[in-house]
Amino acid sequence: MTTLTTKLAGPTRRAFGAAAVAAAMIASLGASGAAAQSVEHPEGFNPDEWVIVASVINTTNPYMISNIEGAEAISEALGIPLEIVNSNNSSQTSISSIYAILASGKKPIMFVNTVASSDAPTIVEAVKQAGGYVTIWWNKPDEYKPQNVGDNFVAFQKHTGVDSGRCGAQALAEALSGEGNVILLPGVQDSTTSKTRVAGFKAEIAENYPGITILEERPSNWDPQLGGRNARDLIVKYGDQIDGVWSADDGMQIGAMQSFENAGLLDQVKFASDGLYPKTLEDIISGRGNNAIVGETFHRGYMASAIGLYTAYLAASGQIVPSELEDNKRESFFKLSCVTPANYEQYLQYDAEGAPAEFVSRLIENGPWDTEPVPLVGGGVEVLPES
Amino acid sequence: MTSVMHEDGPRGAAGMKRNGNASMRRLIAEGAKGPIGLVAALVVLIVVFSFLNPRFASIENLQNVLFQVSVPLILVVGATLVIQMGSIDLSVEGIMGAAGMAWILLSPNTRTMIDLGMWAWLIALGLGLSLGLMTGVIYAKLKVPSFVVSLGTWYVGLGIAILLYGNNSLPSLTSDALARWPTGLTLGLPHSFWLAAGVLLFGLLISNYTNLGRGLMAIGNNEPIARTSGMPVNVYKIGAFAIAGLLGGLAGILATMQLGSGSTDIGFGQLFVGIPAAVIGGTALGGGEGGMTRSALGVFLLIILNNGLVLAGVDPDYQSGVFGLILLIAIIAVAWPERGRLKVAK
Amino acid sequence: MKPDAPVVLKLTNVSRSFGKIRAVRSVSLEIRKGEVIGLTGENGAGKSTLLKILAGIERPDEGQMEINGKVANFKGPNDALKAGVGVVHQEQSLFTNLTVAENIEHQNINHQGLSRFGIHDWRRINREARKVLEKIGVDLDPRTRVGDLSFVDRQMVEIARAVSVNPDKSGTPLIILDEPTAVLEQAEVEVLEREIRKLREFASVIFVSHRLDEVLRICDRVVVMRHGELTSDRRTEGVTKDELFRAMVDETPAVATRSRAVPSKEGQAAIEVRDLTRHGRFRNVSFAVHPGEIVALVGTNGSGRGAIARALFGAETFDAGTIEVNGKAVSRWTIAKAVRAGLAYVPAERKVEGMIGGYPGTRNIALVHPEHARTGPFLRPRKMAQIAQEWFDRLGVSPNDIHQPLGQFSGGNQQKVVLAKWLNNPELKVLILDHPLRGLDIGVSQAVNREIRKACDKGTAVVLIPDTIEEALEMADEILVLKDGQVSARHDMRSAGELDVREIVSEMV
Amino acid sequence: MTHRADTPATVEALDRPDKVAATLARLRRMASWHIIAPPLVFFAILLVVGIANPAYLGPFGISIATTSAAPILLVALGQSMVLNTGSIDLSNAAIGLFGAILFALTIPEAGILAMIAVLVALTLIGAVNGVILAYTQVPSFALTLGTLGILQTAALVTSGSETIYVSENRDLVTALHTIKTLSVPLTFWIGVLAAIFFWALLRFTIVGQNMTAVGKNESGAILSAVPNRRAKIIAFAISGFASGLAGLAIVAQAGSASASGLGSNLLLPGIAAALVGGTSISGGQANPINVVFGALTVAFVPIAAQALGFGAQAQSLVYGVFIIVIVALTTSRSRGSVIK
Repeated sequence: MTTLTTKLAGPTRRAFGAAAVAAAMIASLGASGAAAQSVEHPEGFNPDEWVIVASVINTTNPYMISNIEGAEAISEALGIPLEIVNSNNSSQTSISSIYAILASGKKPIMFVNTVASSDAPTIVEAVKQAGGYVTIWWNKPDEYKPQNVGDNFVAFQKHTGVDSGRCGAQALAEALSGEGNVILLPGVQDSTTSKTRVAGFKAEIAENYPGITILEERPSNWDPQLGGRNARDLIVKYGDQIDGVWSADDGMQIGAMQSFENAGLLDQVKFASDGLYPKTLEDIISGRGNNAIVGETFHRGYMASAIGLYTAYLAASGQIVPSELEDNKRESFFKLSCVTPANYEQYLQYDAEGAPAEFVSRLIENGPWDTEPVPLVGGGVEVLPES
Repeated sequence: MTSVMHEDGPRGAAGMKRNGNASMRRLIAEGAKGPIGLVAALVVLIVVFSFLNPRFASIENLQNVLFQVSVPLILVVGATLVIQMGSIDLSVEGIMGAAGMAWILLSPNTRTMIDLGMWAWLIALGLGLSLGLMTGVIYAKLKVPSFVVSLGTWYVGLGIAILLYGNNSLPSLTSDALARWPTGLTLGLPHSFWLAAGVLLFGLLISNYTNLGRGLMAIGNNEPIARTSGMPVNVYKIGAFAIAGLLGGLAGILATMQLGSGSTDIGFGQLFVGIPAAVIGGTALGGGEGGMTRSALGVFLLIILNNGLVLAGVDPDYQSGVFGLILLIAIIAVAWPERGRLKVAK
Repeated sequence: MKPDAPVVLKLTNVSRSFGKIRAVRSVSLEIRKGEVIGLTGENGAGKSTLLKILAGIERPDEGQMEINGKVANFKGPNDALKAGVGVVHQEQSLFTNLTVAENIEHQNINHQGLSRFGIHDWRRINREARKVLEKIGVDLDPRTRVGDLSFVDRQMVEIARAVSVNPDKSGTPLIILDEPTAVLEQAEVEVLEREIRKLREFASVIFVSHRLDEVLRICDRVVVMRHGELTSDRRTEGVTKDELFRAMVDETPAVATRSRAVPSKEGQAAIEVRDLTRHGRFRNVSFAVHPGEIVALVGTNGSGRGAIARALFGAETFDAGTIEVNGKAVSRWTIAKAVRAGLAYVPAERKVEGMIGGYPGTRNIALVHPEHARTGPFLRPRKMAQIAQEWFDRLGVSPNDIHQPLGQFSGGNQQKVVLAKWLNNPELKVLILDHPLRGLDIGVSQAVNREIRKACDKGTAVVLIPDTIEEALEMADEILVLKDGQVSARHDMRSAGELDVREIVSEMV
Repeated sequence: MTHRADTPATVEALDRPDKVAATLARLRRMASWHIIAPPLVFFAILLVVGIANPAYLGPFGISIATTSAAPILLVALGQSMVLNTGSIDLSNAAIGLFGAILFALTIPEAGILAMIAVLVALTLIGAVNGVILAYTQVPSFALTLGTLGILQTAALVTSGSETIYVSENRDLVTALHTIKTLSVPLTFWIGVLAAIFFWALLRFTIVGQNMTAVGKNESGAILSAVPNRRAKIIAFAISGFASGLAGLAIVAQAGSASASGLGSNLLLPGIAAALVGGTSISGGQANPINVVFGALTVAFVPIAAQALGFGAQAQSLVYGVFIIVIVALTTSRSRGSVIK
């Protein structure tokens, strides 16, 4: 990290100065969030030429909604107008809409939560042509590297799925005190995110918890209902053999928990998943089903979009030169924390009113790569552990 | 054939007395007698799956299957009415989304403090109904192919659901009574299924006992004649879509209850259960054929197929493939006897 | 019928125009209770429009219509029904997937207490239907699906439905039968005539037909239309076919004579069948047709003629026996092979099976034998048009527009094109005709028969399933009478002396 | 099906030989609304958007409209050929996606050769659909739904549930997307060529005439010795081939392919495009040229919604309304016809 600061020192000192002021200002305003622009742009950067674009997969998934909040906060802080792209779960729509925005003639500072890995190249090419800067989150083909594409593809960023899987595995295994049978509900079969999480989970179990048996895995396409339906079928299939359920995201877990509750088994089964949705948080707090939820991972959509957009902004305003960054900052992994009923309180603050704005101000203060609770922890192409 | 009919009992007064129920019986029989192949396929599946995994034949699984069957069963009633008149309704997923979302936001939930109780139902159902009406009117009055109108309604419904959802947090039921109702058992069968069974009965009555139902069959059989013989064709058409919309709304509510929380794509994938079920059941997309009983059988075939594949532990990667393959075999088995040189296959 | 019987229908100067064409020109007509009126005229003379006006499907531009003394201006078919006008349409208009009772009653269901709040009272519906069926003396179970009925039975249901209309108690129902006999067999026509006489007792009847002798037999009065006008309206006593015919068309009828070189039975048969059998349809049918010969298959609807025709053409399979074409026994017989061997088939169901309604004459004609207008896989539009034009001119198809979708032509002209489609083949060996004259007026019928004879003279063998026995007598060299799928009699017209209809009918039933 | 019940108007009117009227009728037929509507509608929308943002009227607008329309167009063309025979192909998008994966897998090694081989294979898959339909006479809706499932599995398995990234010969495929003539990518031009080809096929060849005949009235066609089975098989084969081209367009655009990636939901847009392009849902009427505009319209709607500044959440709603309105404008309604 030291290298990081020194490296940053040059180009971004001015920004830090400004950020300091901003921080002070926010402090005075309280955590209610910054209403006005809080950053002064380096000369040569005319905000009127730019537009901030956040492309999300849909507008109803809590994570996506959080993505949007982050983008709104950034756009306020930078005083640059925001355009939201709703992909409606379709790569084609996503790409078309992005084209449409590029048509406005303004240069985009863009964050894209890709529907599928294969969208990344197309979108990046388009942005490149429009002279904008883009950060891609979560999905891209491994072989398609920012370093080879150029400065317009500022970075690819994600929280590693393997860690997420390991979090879930530990929590679940510990809760079952190392003994028991679990079922897995992965997401869409060919989604990298899902595959890495599953790999992480299996690896952790294989390495440290020989007593845990994985009965079966049923991909549930991130769909709560399908999660619920598969859970029902598996309940019939294994009856009360099932001691634990791990889902690749909270959406499917919500469906699964409902099924177990309906089957009257909720009290005897432990759940772990990824994302700590508000609903999940409620369940943890209320201790639903004899504290059924034992493990979660913490990361927030607004943090992802804010980091992504801010990185893109720094590149756009010439405060960083992507090609000069080390690889970790072109293909970056950000920290992801394991949440358990024991330690969840410390994360409540990040869901408080105005939390996104507050995070953004700290982001602008510390730069994209070391803002708690999601500093940069590594990078490159995520390697699946052997299990 | 006529001779067969005569066997039903002596002509004259005696015969007359039983007419009413007799024709009812016959009409239901009409519907059921069709797909012997389908029933056979169903039996074969059940036998094979129970062999692969004994638990398949268990009471738990029966309840499980009936629970899963309920939503598509409700939908297929509407779908069948529409298909019988030769049209098609693609809008279910959208309508389910809109109605489901409206319902949960107006019922005790984690997001809105509103609880309209019964009114929540009425409003949600009304939403479904009006979407159906919209489809019907545009189709019947503006003469736009139902395929496209309902495709549009699909997105409209979805849009409404999304707007209702806003960018707020996921609403989930706070009333345990509601959340538990679908799985609650009466006479050993889940409430969801009783509801669906009721709807199916309603469908049977509509299509066998009412001007509307019979009119739809007539329209599907020969629309120009229906018009020249003074049937209110447009009214019936709109009626069919209205019912389909209403049931779509009901299905949306039930699905939301089953899930315990609201989701804009609560109807995800339902379209490709309902219509295939009707088609496999022998309700020709051309119209004028088929019946509720057959469509219901179709639904059971599809759901049991999916459930059986999971219980048999088929590799997820291959699930949709095996599903498709068995579906193929099933429909071919159904269609094989009716092959003929001059048969028109669409 | 008493002359002072009340007037049921009174038309005064009723007219209806479509664009420039005046389909019905100031028609005035009076029908009294219990009268049976024969309405005849060539296709396109305006009959169907007049009927549509009476049935409330079309509305007159001018003139006035009174029914049972009340001025009637129908807004739609329903009003006509309420007023007591029942129609049996030319093409059967039953819902084959509904029951007999429903078909008979569905027009009353809404205003007869047959259904309350839109809910059927099956018992009453069936009872009402049964009443009607008994009224016209037909023995059918109202609960039968119409799709399962024979053709005649369906026609009876049609009539029953027309009869079931209920004029506001006092009035007399007006029953319109539009070409009811076109699709019926000799024996069945007689049944129908009985029906009509029964109807007379409580209704007035308008009986539309091209078959003048029927009209003369059945009706009290006969009305002739030409170019939308009434050209003759007189009592049937003492009227001759020729008089009516003159009122219908401007030319006098060409007397139909078999003016062709009588072909010999010697030499290679164009098509020969031995012991042809299809279980449940026909058994051990054997006959041979030589080039230039016309063999007629007569029999009732159930007699299996149609099935035999289709088997010859490869459209239906057969279980036993052989078909020889030009001396070669066929195997795995299909339509494609049949056509390649020079067979042609004009089906009875013209609109559904005979043609592609959405296609213009050009394409319909090019459909079977594109080889006459192709280069490789490509069609040659000019050549197609030329061929079509030749046929349109030769057969006098009107309108003479080869690009007009065939569905928009009148039945007669459609049939001409269907015929042309098959005749457009120099290699034509065998021509199979299933009711070629169904629903055609005299003018077209003669044109069609002329073409059939021409084909024979060119050495085509013809298998003919005629509408009437007269037709058979007029055209055929040999007549096979079929009964329950078996040949019950053969008449070689070349040797046989005088042969009359009654004899053949007796062999049929 | 829009089968006309002869109205006395036509029947009796035309019983009088009236050359002039006939010629007029023919002219009216040629310039009938449903022929000219599809292009009109597209340009109308383009104009509206153009007023809001002139950039769209320039090459840029054309470029993005055509780019996003290309895969939809190719799928829609195949679909319209199948619809024309009175059937429907629900599996075509899946064929396309499966194709995309095969392309992505094979092109690095075999290049052009792979393209050809895969296209052939996909055409065969389509043909298999047709064969099953023709010889078992099951309803195509259910049949292709079955094959849809099978193809999804095929896609998952062949891709090993991975995103297949084309690294070797990358330019070879992406060129189809990046090379633009008149700011229209090659993939779209391929679509246009295919459209013209299919149009000619239907209009000037015996096969085409037979396919349409089957769609208009199958019984009539059968009894006119039209090889109805062959017609259907060819139609489905074409659908397979066109879907293959769509798969190629997908790979060209994305430079990679995955079972749930780009192209995974082309089915409904494809059908919509075919219908907006004036194809009759129940057979016997198709104009591939107009399908081009149908595809452009369908692809352009979301862009238009975005460009006209509808909120992200309103888009589904807008899309739905657009579809209904557009088709309401483009469908042909003839007197006495039956719309299903």
